Amino acid sequence: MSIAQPIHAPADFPVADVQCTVRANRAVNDRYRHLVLEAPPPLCRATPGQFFHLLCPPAAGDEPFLRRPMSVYRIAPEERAIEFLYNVVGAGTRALARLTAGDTMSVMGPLGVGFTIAPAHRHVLMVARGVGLATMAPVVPWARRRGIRVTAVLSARAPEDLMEREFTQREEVRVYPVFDRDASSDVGRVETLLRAILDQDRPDAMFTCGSNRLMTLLQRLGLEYGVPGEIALEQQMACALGVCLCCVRPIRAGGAIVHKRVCCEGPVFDLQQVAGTWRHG
Amino acid sequence: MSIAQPIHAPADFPVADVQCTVRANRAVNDRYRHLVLEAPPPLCRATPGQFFHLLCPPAAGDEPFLRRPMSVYRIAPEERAIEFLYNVVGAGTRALARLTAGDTMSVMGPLGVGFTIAPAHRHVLMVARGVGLATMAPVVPWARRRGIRVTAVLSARAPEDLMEREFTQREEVRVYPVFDRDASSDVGRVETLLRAILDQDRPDAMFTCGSNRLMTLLQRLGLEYGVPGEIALEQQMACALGVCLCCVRPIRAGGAIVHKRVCCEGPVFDLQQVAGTWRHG
Amino acid sequence: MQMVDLSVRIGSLALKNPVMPASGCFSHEFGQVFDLDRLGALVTKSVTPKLRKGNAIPRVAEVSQGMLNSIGIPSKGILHYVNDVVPLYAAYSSPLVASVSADTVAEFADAAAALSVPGVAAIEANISCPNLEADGRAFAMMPDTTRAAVAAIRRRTPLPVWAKLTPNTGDIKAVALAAQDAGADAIVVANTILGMSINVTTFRPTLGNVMGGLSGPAIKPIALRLVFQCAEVVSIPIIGCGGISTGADVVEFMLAGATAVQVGTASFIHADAMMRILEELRAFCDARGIDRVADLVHKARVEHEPIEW
Amino acid sequence: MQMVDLSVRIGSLALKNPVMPASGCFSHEFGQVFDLDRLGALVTKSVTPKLRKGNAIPRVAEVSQGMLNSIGIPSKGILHYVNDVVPLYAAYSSPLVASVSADTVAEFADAAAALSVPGVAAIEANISCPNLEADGRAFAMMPDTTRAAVAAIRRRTPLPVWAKLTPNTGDIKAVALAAQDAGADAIVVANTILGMSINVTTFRPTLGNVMGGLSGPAIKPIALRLVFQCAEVVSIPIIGCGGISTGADVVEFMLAGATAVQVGTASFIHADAMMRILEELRAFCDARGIDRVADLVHKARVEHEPIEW
Ligand SMILES: Cc1cc2nc3c(=O)[nH]c(=O)nc-3n(C[C@H](O)[C@H](O)[C@H](O)COP(=O)(O)OP(=O)(O)OC[C@H]3O[C@@H](n4cnc5c(N)ncnc54)[C@H](O)[C@@H]3O)c2cc1C
Ligand SMILES: Cc1cc2nc3c(=O)[nH]c(=O)nc-3n(C[C@H](O)[C@H](O)[C@H](O)COP(=O)(O)OP(=O)(O)OC[C@H]3O[C@@H](n4cnc5c(N)ncnc54)[C@H](O)[C@@H]3O)c2cc1C
Ligand SMILES: Cc1cc2nc3c(=O)[nH]c(=O)nc-3n(C[C@H](O)[C@H](O)[C@H](O)COP(=O)(O)O)c2cc1C
Ligand SMILES: Cc1cc2nc3c(=O)[nH]c(=O)nc-3n(C[C@H](O)[C@H](O)[C@H](O)COP(=O)(O)O)c2cc1C
Ligand code: FES
Ligand code: FES
Repeated sequence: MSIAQPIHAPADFPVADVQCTVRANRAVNDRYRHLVLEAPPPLCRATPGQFFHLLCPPAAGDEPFLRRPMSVYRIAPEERAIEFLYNVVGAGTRALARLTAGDTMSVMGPLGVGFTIAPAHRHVLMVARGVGLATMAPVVPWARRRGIRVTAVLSARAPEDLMEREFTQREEVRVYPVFDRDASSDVGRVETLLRAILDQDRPDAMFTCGSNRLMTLLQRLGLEYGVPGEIALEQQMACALGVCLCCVRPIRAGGAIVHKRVCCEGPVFDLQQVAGTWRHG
Repeated sequence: MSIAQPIHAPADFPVADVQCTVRANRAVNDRYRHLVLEAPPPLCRATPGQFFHLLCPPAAGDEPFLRRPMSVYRIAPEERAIEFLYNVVGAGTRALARLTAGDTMSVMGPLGVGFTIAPAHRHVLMVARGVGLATMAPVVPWARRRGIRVTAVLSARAPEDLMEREFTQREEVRVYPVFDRDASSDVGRVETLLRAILDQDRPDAMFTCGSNRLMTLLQRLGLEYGVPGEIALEQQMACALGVCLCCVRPIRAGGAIVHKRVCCEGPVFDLQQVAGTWRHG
Repeated sequence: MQMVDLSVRIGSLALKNPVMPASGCFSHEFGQVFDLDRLGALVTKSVTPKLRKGNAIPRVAEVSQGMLNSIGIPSKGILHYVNDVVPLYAAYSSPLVASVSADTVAEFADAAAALSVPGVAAIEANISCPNLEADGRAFAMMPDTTRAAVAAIRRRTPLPVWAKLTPNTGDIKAVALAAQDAGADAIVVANTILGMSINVTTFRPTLGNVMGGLSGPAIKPIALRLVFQCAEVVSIPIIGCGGISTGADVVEFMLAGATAVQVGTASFIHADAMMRILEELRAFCDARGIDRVADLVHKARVEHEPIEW
Repeated sequence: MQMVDLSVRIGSLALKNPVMPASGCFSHEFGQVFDLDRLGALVTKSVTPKLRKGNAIPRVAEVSQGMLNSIGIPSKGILHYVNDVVPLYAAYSSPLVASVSADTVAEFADAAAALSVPGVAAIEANISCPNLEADGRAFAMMPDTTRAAVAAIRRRTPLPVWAKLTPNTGDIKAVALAAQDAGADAIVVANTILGMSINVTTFRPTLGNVMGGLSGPAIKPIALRLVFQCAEVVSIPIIGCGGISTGADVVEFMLAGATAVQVGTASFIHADAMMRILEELRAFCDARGIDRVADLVHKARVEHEPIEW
């Protein structure tokens, strides 16, 4: 297995476009897969919440054209690896799913602005649904290694979709799983749960990703309890470098609502500044 | 390894479009590769000179759109196999070259009109250059199994390009190799050689493929010696079924020159009826 | 499970389903691969009154997700078509649509009259071809020449007339309206887009004819947009054409305003593409609980879900 | 080995090589990936005199070998451009080309005048945008509106003026000639092609703006044909644009008649695409023994090798 060579990653050019070798690519459950790429040091500089722009190699019937943005799920400089957790939904992720160990693919990054976690924090609360879990997962080891307590509310359709182990990565995390199947994921019940957490052990920061309903709820609770929060947003992208203006989302800034680019001014934004919800497809 | 299933190959529909599994795909020399496909009986009905229309699966950087016509190099019903010998020249053949055992690809055929060899023939002369050798090779076992003598003039740039073994396939063939490197492939010298063969052991038929110069020479000698001949032509194709009229070549018919479709009225034509030469690219 | 009703109507013509071949990309040879009776209609290669050899070779070149062709219109004339081609399709129940092309308005009209024989169910006027009376610009480049050609054909045939438009015009809506005004029963949107490629080794155009028509998935977004634009202005049925290769593509064109579709280049990738497309279309309707495929026509929801600002 | 001379001239402007970005597909952020000084020129996103927010989201959709975009032209105005954008490029030796767009002829002229400041080497007039005085049809759809816009700009700036044409016109040659007559120093051929796609799950257009511009390899054969047609009629330099993603593509466009090229969408696939393209172009010239890349311009051999009949 050869070490991927960066095409352009001298100190002057912080963004690398690297041909990476696949180490593993296996199913986590029915819908999600876990991709491990061999990555040289420039890619391992990624921080939690940042993402890479993946060029998914074409396969018969699936010939993605643009790159696909994907949050880094695990950053392991000591293993020269970056890892992803992805949901197979369309041409790009289907093509990705066909890769096997030894295959190579072009990876650009790290990109965007990640989560703001300060070593001074004592307790962070994370509320994730679906694939938002992958985006927030790297916060866990980062926080735990600094002795920060982590509480997580993980929402999924059913227990088999939860990926709790993928989220906690053997770190000590207080996890509250909630499910659609038993209605424990209803906004009302999640609100009760979050209030209990906020009342008992007020976090220094709240992070979320993956659900409009949970975002709205957290915005409200964050204001009420005076807890700052951040959210990772998604938007279709082309360049992922701030050039094309494809990836904007409405963000409150100085009283007005402006378009901000998810790729370089995000994907992580201040929770209270996100204006409006958005669904893909 | 699963047996490929024809999509449409009931008796009513003679042309099959089958998802075939690759059994082997290895380099023969620097330029040529040998592809072995698992093939159900309908595909093994192919006769020498017929071809298949291959849908080369896309690979990074090589995303062929149209199918690629490829003569069948070996037909082995007893092994449920069809085989190809191909020159890697562009996107399609490069994509083909990346296939490995177990991969699958869509194969349509058998197509076109093959060589006319009658069991009554006693001796056939074949003159091949380059990849023309692949097209004519299946004639060898067909003829030998019927006790027909085979003489072959094989022309190549150099001995390492000749693929004599691929051509004769362990059958008894009188082979005259000629090379560019020692100028033995010059038209003049090949003419002398052919005249010697024609004088000593007049063949019942002459077959050729792969060289305009050799075609012109054989047309002349064929007329002079009164030996009928056939030639396999190439032309860019789209449908390969006679529908689109893309693949025409000028052919003499009844005193006039008309456009005939290489895919269904050929690729094998009467040697004397081919009007004009043509080069690809 | 209730069977999905795939039938559609193009004016007076009832089709068993909305999938038919595009002219020049079909002939009875496909009968070697599938049952032609499963098609909504059978559209043949354009014929011309004059005998023509067609263009120089090479006639085809591959490009990204598409092909360029410069077949031209080799033709053995209208009489040959009536005598030798029409009977080939007599065995099939799917209606035969005769595509016709001509150099002048008068020739178009004469040809349409001559093609109005038993066995032919509709005339498709390929007015995307050069108009010799207008400097070689295709009839369908301009509303006035479109109107002239379609009106002349209309006067000379009792059969439904479909006008096949060119995407090369800058004014598709006006051209579509002109075709409708002149009495077309349907418009086919659209033909190939003029394109070119050059072999960088030989420095020569890849096509013998230098320029040629681009077709295949590459042009799909353009053809879809043209259908959508036409659907905004005409009331006659639109037959969508350009890059269609899946059942989802058919749905997309129908949502944009097409009542039926034609499939060209896709049949060169899979000879049975139209069969695959029909199966996918049926499966799509099944999965969505759509009883009649005709209910999809012009149902794109162009209002966006409100975005809170 | 003799170094290949990659330089080309666009009128009075000497470029170190023929490869530059396409407007809207470039900004200084690419400096994170490669050295911008290696580009032939630096072409920025169109600016407008009016402040604009740009179009509704989503603004991008993927199609076969291409993308649709409906960014619109979000703009902070000309003053912001002059004060805050021009200085960003002062550090680079490659000439800065300011792309400008406007709703009326008068606005175009005023904007061009305001953009004629030190640091700006040429004005690219994006006349492929809607003309509010002509029912929203783009200026470059018609020769007369093209002439009006380019002439007005020409009168108000001493800088070279490049007119960027639209492929949506049915009359590219007349439009190109009108731009030349009106005093354009070069034409850029061409902008995106109007296209559309619909999400078959939601039945909604994939773009917030319903229709958008198609770019990428899918449009290359069309853009190349337009360059070839323009080269038949104009004498000013042509800058080819549309689907270029390899060194061979640059050669193809130069053979067709382009003196330089712009690269847009390819930079979204590989941010350093223009660097790769330059290396491929150099390697091509080396391998073919071509000393000056400018020697390729308009050298397509349109006569075919005689075919014996
Ligand atoms: C910053 C960021 C981080 C992300 N991280 C993850 C992750 O860790 N795991 C994961 O499974 N998914 C993640 N996504 C979503 C992921 O990018 C999409 O699921 C993926 O692009 C879908 O591609 P497709 O071809 O399979 O689907 P298709 O629906 O066929 O894609 C069509 C087009 O839409 C775009 N698209 C579709 N869905 C999304 C989406 N949700 N966000 C942005 N673009 C989209 C695609 O990129 C493509 O251009 C992330 C998105 C963003 C913006
Ligand atoms: C009936 C027939 C039988 C053939 N048998 C063989 C064979 O046994 N072994 C072999 O190596 N080659 C054979 N060829 C040639 C083979 O089809 C081409 O080499 C191949 O299509 C090149 O594809 P590419 O994408 O690698 O090259 P590219 O040059 O990139 O192809 C571009 C386009 O041109 C077409 N094209 C290029 N060269 C040819 C050609 N010589 N003939 C027809 N179309 C061409 C391609 O199909 C494609 O559409 C045969 C051709 C025909 C018509
Ligand atoms: C090889 C070929 C030949 C064609 N011949 C004709 C023709 O004779 N008459 C016509 O109206 N259109 C002709 N067309 C255009 C097609 O009917 C169709 O409009 C076009 O190819 C776009 O559809 P597609 O992308 O599905 O191929 C031809 C297209 C191809 C590819
Ligand atoms: C995201 C995006 C934004 C664009 N913005 C502009 C613009 O502001 N002004 C302009 O003249 N062209 C604009 N274009 C068109 C490009 O400059 C170029 O003409 C077109 O994309 C075709 O080239 P390509 O296929 O290399 O992308 C834009 C294209 C894209 C994809
Ligand atoms: S994706 Fe291009 S600006 Fe964000
Ligand atoms: S390839 Fe279509 S007729 Fe021969």
